[in-house]
Amino acid sequence: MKIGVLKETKEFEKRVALSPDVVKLLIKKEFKVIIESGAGESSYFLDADFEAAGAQVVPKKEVFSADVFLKVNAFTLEEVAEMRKGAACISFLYAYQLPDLVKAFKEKQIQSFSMDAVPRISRAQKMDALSSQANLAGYKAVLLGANHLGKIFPLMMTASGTITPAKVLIFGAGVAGLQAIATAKRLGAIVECTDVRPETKEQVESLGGRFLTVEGVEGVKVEGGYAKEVSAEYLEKQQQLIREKIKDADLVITTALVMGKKSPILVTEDMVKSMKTGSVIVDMAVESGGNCELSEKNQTVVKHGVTLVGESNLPSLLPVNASQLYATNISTLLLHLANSSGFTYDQEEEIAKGVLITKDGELVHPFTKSILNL
Amino acid sequence: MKIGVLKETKEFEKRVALSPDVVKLLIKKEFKVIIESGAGESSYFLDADFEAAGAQVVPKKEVFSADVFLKVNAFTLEEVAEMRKGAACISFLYAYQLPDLVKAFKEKQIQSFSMDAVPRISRAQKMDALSSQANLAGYKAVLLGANHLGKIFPLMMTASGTITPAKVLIFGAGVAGLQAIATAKRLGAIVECTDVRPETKEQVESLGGRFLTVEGVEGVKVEGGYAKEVSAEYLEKQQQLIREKIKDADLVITTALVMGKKSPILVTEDMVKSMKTGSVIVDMAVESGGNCELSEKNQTVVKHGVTLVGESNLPSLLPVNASQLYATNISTLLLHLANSSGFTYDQEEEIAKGVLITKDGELVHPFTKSILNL
Amino acid sequence: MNAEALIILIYVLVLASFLGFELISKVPPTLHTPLMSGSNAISGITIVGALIATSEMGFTTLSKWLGMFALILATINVVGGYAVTDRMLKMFKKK
Amino acid sequence: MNAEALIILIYVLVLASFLGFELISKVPPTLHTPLMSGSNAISGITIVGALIATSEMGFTTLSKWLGMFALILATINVVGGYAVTDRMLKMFKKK
Amino acid sequence: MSNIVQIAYLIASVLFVLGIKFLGKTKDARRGNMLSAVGMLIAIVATLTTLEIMSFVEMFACMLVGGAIGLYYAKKVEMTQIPEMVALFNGFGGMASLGVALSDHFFKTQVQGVEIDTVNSVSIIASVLIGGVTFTGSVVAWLKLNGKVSGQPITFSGQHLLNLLLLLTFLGVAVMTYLFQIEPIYITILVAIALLVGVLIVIPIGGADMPVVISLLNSYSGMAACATGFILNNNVLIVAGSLVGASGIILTQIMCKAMNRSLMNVLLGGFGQTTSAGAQDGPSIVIKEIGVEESAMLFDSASSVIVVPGYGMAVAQAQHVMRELMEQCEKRNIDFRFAIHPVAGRMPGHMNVLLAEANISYDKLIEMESINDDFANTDIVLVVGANDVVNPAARTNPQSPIYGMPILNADKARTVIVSKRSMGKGYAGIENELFGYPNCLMLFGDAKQTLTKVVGEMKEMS
Amino acid sequence: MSNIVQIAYLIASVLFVLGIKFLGKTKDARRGNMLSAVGMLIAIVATLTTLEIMSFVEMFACMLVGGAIGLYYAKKVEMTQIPEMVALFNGFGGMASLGVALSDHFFKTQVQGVEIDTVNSVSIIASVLIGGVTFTGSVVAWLKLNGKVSGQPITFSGQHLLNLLLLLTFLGVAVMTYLFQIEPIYITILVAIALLVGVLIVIPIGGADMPVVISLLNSYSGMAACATGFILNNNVLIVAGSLVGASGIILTQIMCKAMNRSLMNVLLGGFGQTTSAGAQDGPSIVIKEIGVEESAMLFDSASSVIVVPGYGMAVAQAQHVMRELMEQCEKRNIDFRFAIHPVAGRMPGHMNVLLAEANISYDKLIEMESINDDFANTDIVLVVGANDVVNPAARTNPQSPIYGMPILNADKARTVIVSKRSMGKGYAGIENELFGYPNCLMLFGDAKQTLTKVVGEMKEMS
Ligand SMILES: NC(=O)c1ccc[n+]([C@@H]2O[C@H](COP(=O)([O-])OP(=O)(O)OC[C@H]3O[C@@H](n4cnc5c(N)ncnc54)[C@H](OP(=O)(O)O)[C@@H]3O)[C@@H](O)[C@H]2O)c1
Ligand SMILES: NC(=O)c1ccc[n+]([C@@H]2O[C@H](COP(=O)([O-])OP(=O)(O)OC[C@H]3O[C@@H](n4cnc5c(N)ncnc54)[C@H](OP(=O)(O)O)[C@@H]3O)[C@@H](O)[C@H]2O)c1
Ligand SMILES: NC(=O)c1ccc[n+]([C@@H]2O[C@H](COP(=O)([O-])OP(=O)(O)OC[C@H]3O[C@@H](n4cnc5c(N)ncnc54)[C@H](O)[C@@H]3O)[C@@H](O)[C@H]2O)c1
Ligand SMILES: NC(=O)c1ccc[n+]([C@@H]2O[C@H](COP(=O)([O-])OP(=O)(O)OC[C@H]3O[C@@H](n4cnc5c(N)ncnc54)[C@H](O)[C@@H]3O)[C@@H](O)[C@H]2O)c1
Repeated sequence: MKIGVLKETKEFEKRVALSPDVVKLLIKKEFKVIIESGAGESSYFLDADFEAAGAQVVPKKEVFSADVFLKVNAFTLEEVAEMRKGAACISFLYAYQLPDLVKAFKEKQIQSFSMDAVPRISRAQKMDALSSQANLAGYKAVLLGANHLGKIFPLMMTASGTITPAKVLIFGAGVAGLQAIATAKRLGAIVECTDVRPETKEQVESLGGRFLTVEGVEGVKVEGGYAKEVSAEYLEKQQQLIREKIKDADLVITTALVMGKKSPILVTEDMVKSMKTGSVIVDMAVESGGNCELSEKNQTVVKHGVTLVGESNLPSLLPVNASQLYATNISTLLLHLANSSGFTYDQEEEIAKGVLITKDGELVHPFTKSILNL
Repeated sequence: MKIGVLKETKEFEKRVALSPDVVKLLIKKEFKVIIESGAGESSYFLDADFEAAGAQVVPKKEVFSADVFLKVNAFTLEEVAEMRKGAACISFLYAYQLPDLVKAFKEKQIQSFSMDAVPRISRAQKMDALSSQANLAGYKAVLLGANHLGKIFPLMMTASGTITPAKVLIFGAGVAGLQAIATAKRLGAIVECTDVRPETKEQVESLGGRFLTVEGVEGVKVEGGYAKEVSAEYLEKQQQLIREKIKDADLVITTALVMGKKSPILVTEDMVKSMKTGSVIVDMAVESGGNCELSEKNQTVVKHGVTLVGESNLPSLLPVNASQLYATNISTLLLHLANSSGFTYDQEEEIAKGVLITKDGELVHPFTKSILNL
Repeated sequence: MNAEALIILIYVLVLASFLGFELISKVPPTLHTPLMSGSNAISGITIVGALIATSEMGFTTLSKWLGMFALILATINVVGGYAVTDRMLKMFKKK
Repeated sequence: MNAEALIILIYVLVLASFLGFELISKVPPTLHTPLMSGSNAISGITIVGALIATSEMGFTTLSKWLGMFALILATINVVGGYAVTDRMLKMFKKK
Repeated sequence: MSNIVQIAYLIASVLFVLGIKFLGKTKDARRGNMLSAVGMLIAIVATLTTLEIMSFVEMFACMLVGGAIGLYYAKKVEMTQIPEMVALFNGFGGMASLGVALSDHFFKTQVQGVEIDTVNSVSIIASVLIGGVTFTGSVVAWLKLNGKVSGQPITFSGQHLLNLLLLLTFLGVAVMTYLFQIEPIYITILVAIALLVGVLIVIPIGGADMPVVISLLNSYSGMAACATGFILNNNVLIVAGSLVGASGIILTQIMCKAMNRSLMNVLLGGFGQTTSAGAQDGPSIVIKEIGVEESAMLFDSASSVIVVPGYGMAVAQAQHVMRELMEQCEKRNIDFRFAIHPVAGRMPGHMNVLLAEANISYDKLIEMESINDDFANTDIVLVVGANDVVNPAARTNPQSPIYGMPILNADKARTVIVSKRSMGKGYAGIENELFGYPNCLMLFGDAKQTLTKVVGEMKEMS
Repeated sequence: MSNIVQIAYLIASVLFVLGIKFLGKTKDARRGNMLSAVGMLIAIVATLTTLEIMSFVEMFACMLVGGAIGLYYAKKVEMTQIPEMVALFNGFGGMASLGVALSDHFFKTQVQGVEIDTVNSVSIIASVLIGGVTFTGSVVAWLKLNGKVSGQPITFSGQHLLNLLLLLTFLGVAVMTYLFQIEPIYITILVAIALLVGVLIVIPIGGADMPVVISLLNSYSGMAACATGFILNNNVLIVAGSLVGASGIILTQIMCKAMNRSLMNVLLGGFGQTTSAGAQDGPSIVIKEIGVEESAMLFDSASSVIVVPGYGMAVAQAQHVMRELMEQCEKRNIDFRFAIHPVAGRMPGHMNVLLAEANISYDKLIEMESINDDFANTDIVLVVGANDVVNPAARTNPQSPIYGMPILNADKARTVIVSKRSMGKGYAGIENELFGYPNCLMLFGDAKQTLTKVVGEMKEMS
């Protein structure tokens, strides 16, 4: 089986789907790997490194001879056009947002698998790129925020006076939120966090953060570890809590996502206005609409004296680690689905079933189907 | 006594000489304070804040009616031109580098005091702006470096693989260096540090850093806590050590200064070449020539695959804290030298003697004199 | 036994008991068994009583046999007790 | 005094001394003075001796006077000792 | 008795005092045992000189026989059987006291025909009671420990009532014994009751509690010796006996505390020594609990330790205690490492963050793949608030939601100590059969609190 | 003597034992004193019942006078003068023993005209010697302490020789006393020598060592009481006397250790009373040491603690231990805070970084300005590797390089415990006179190691 790795084409994307280490591993398993020249450059993986690992580094055109294509971001229509019929594709697809791509896959009878659809079960953890990337994003969000802040994080009692610790307010204690708590805490900030899922309280506290509980309401439906629906009453009480806390915050990091939906607005313009001048909001949900009304995707803007960081691709700012981890995730999935002589998966097996989007010209993924109506 | 605070004019400078808190304190001591409108803006101190504290906020022109002028950076010739004869000036002057300014002071018979000349004795610690700013700079250098690095600092063992901790190499364990060690360590990096002063070993270790000792040589003259002269043999051995260590470093922070001299070159072009692609050097000595041959003042450049951060004014990137601390420093010095009815200092007293640069048309500061030959 | 002699014996008893309490205040768990065994050997001091019994009362059959029986048991207790304690403690040394 | 009585008194002495050693093992410095003072009061137990002396020997002038002298001193020691110790210890409590 | 003998007794008493004192100190324990043995020798020799040796031959024969038996068993017994050996020896000591008391009684009543005074009489009766109870109690303890009798508590209804009745009867008969000294029947009944009581009070106690019982019986045998001292008006018996009696009680209490039980609780017995897992579904697992002290002793004697931290460590914020444990172990040259499971905790790198905070150097943290083969050669694995990541179901049970997840082979270690609060489940919400493995010991309680205690114990030991 | 009296004596003895035991524990000390006072009362009342009260009036008069004097001075004395008061009382105790011994001697030899046996004779002579030495020794100590005699050691050449000669003479005359009991001159000489020796052995000892001397003399007065017990064949005197004698010796040793002196060193005297701080320049400082256990006990009984961390804490990496100490203190409801000096350590915020690493919450860290007034109401200040930041020279000595630097008012606290390795200087390179303050105790050793031990002790206590 010949694996083809394409260079990412998305703006600002610095990651690459495989790392030299992982290439070595795949070669050992008797796969062939061809990589577009310069694909790893912005992750500081040189072509030479890949070659040393056993891959062939080739111009873009030649990559299309592969049987299975690996990428970080979704494939472009142009790329699909170059592939041979019946090839396979693996990457983050978020297929439910890309009807054209799905159509192209169907037409070309391409078997496509989506990294964002890996089920979050124990044995799939090694393939869970959402987690691995969110984790890095959580770290990076804090660093970005800290860098935009006119103050330092830790308490410092010095001869020239005492610097009070920065207050960091985090929304959402998922993978990214927890890592953000840990990182902000390490740097010495006072960290508070709120989440709709009540079990996150213990998790937040286990990292030294303070959990803000929305008092006196239940009304959150949690399904498979994801927040699915939140009652209106809850949202109102939550708003109240945020309104109160956000006034003192120096750095706000929002990570609240609801799978497959626009992310909830947690920070309104009013709230931004109430914040201290010079404070910073990092909106990690900006890709899916943002948790803050004012944040702008891929831009850092100052509004009402507050710096709003709308970086939509945080993991890409840590390309070395992000690519390393992603490579492990995607290769583990590939090895789960195939061996060197071809795909071997059982379509009813949970993981395969979860990730398979199109096959033999059909859209087979139920969730994607339900949204795209294709 | 009327205190005038001018808005900083230097490029990228975000600090201001007084903070509202300190203004309040001075007002209580019966000083008058007039502040140039917008002076605190980039430190997020609003004119309204200053007014609330009791200062008069006025256009630049009117500030010149003051008796004593406070600034962060050295006064410009234009500013001096506007002052009345016999006025007083306090700021970082580095007077030995500014013969023209000194001349202007002499002509206008201005009493000038330099913050960088505060003697480093115990009771002057509250006036020690070098320390307070270096401290912030040390923190910021790490954050900047971490932000430019394509990896995260801490060790992380995850389902998608283990991320090895970043290696941070720090040159010089002065105030800035130590804070850099502390910050990098907090974030989870492995930190190594080297300094010419042997007593810093214990200090580095007290912060969890590893000290790199240049073996088998003595040859460092330390005077009053400052490294004064380093023997050639020492430098050579040190170079050898650095050459060996720098290959593995992800982030290098250089802080080595020698008072009144160009800072020593510790990282040569060769060494930069030997570093890993994607690694970062933050040269904190760039203002006084740089510790790295390739770093460029006020610029971030990539050379030989290494990102070189040449930010010359790191404290200014933390304007809130930097201004707060500086305001404490400068006001403490002012209160040491004067009360609300005028200057009262004894010219032979150690601190006064240390900071006084010009008085009654004379350059009285011995060190400055020795360099400028005026 | 006259009362005065008794009282002074009680003094001895009381003081020795206090001493027993004070001597053992903190014992690391590893020493619990050896201490138990060692003090068990000491309680074999009954051997002195047994000796006296076999000797002084050595005339009647029953008393004598009882005394001898007691003497054998007490000797086992004493000799075995000290020996086994020593064995245990020797082991600790090794580590 | 016959030897047997002496020996049993020595038992008492030895056991009490051991006990004295064991009782005081670790004392915080703040308690050094109170402890000294308190045990000093206890050593005023000579008062019992003095009582016996004044009473039993109360016939000769010299013995009697000596006894009375001893009694006064011993009483000072006892009463003063306990009172001052208590005063000291009360101070500690206040905190 | 001659003065020299008395002085010898005094010296012996002092040696016993020193002996017990030193026995409580790790460094001096052996010397302490020697000292007290020397004391014993002095006491014996001194006694021999006083005797009008009528029955020299019998006496030496008895001592030879007794000494040989004692020495033989002391040398032969296996280390693991020492507690039962001690129990047996102790029983003999009690029986000897009983024998001496009886002998004295018969001698005075039957041979000399003298009236036994109250003190003597009380002493004899006390010696019979305590000696008798010590003997049969010790024998039962011995039988339970070496498995000749089931280690299970043997209980029946009315047990405590029966004991009470027996004691009352004893008191009644005791009075009779005093009043009708010449009648041997009464004292014989006393002996019988004492022996019976000894059996009855030990059978309801479970095998795991036996050490405490033996310690208590040891204290009793001291008291019996003391009573014998009163019979014979012998100081050394009184001193040695009361020393052992008092120190034995204290030791018993220390041991009870170490087992986290009250003495009452042990004596009333019948509570069983196994706690069954509070599992509502699935087959319930039989687990073994371990206490703080025993854990400390296990660590103390280990040569390699691996810690498996999990989410519970984070919840308990026990990371700092782990560093202390590490320091204690490293002081003992114990190889000490952390095995970090990639998904331990609730976020990637959760354990790393916490252990870094506790200043545990990175090279102590070993990845799963690198350490998984080392478990088999490890003395102790301490699982701190981890559950799913050491659940063998992931290897063996295809039905399990975690099947296929790689896990840490903690179960392969010689001993596994699991610190968690209860039998509560982990993230995956499933039972963990590891907890029921024969090499697994549960250390229940909040991880921070219990492990702080373990570390405290270890500090004391050194 | 009636049995009831004997039993009363036994009870009194037990109460003395308990009294001394409790006096050594911070919490129970007062109760201990009460217990022993009750014991004393019982002993006195019991004694009174046995007496054929011929001289009822005199006896009560004496007790009234003595009691009144004792009570008066005990109430009146200022707290600072208590040690000298104790010395005086102690001397009286010794004199009383001497008086009883003399009285007995005269009674037997002059009135009854009986032969005094060896034991009695030895007892009387011992009582005279020890009682006499105690008396004059205590009086000299008292004079030295209240300044009536110079606190300086008074030495002359041949001092030790003279003492030796006197003791030999004493022995000689003692033999004469025994042989020629009827001659009062010998015993009178003995008294004179004993009194003289008491003076001679105390004058060469400096004022600062007086507490140790008093403690030793206290032990002596116990022994004198014990000797008196042998004279009168009285158990309670023997028990109480030997308890005080033995515990006094131990206490003396503890005090010597706390002063870092050997007892010999103190007794041979003439070395000057100051341990000189290893200072080459400047006046040397007299310091008091404290051990790990005593520190733990101090913490245990405190109600407020402030920790002043300094560079030494960083060097020792003792921050984690500080958290443990905090936990231990907070468990005891002790108010526990850290006072952070702005320039503690070697970089701004040095302490903050470390304490944050140890997970000590920010609200426990108090700035200098906010906490400086609280020191005066604080039981214990623990200075951990700080030096310059608590050096009072900054307030008082304009010549000092740190003059004018604001410092933490650690010296104002009731007790200051300083944890550092030695008398080493800090950054500024100057002596710290705080270490010599009367409320300051030095806990020498690496901060992490010693404080770990302190915390260990505290854990055991709870
Ligand atoms: N790392 C990640 O990124 C991530 C993310 C999401 C989910 N997960 C999942 O989380 C699980 C992690 O496994 P794990 O072994 O670390 O944890 P776990 O299986 O969740 O078990 C944690 C155990 O800690 C015990 N515990 C809780 N509080 C405690 C306390 N104060 N003291 C002592 N014990 C305490 C609990 O038992 P008691 O209640 O009896 O005390 C519980 O059984 C895996 O199933 C993994 O898939 C991981
Ligand atoms: N904070 C800043 O920014 C800064 C910067 C430069 C200078 N300074 C100066 O540094 C000083 C700071 O005062 P400080 O009180 O924190 O420290 P310090 O005065 O330097 O005293 C530190 C003390 O710690 C003890 N020590 C060292 N290692 C130890 C160990 N392992 N265990 C226990 N004790 C240990 C040393 O005594 P032993 O040797 O006897 O153990 C020493 O006396 C001030 O003079 C300040 O002006 C501060
Ligand atoms: N077992 C596994 O293999 C595994 C692996 C990784 C993650 N997970 C679990 O998956 C779940 C989701 O993790 P994720 O990081 O992908 O989550 P996510 O990115 O989907 O959401 C981030 C967080 O935002 C929260 N959120 C949603 N709406 C909110 C609102 N209105 N206000 C406040 N907070 C809101 C969510 O509860 C979630 O915690 C977690 O439970 C995590 O533990 C499981
Ligand atoms: N007592 C006080 O009040 C006080 C206050 C602040 C600082 N200080 C002391 O002042 C001193 C200087 O501090 P600073 O931060 O201003 O120093 P700095 O900025 O002048 O120099 C930074 C560091 O670089 C080191 N260095 C110089 N040449 C080097 C070379 N060739 N290689 C490696 N390292 C080299 C120096 O030794 C110094 O540690 C320190 O000793 C500090 O503790 C004292």
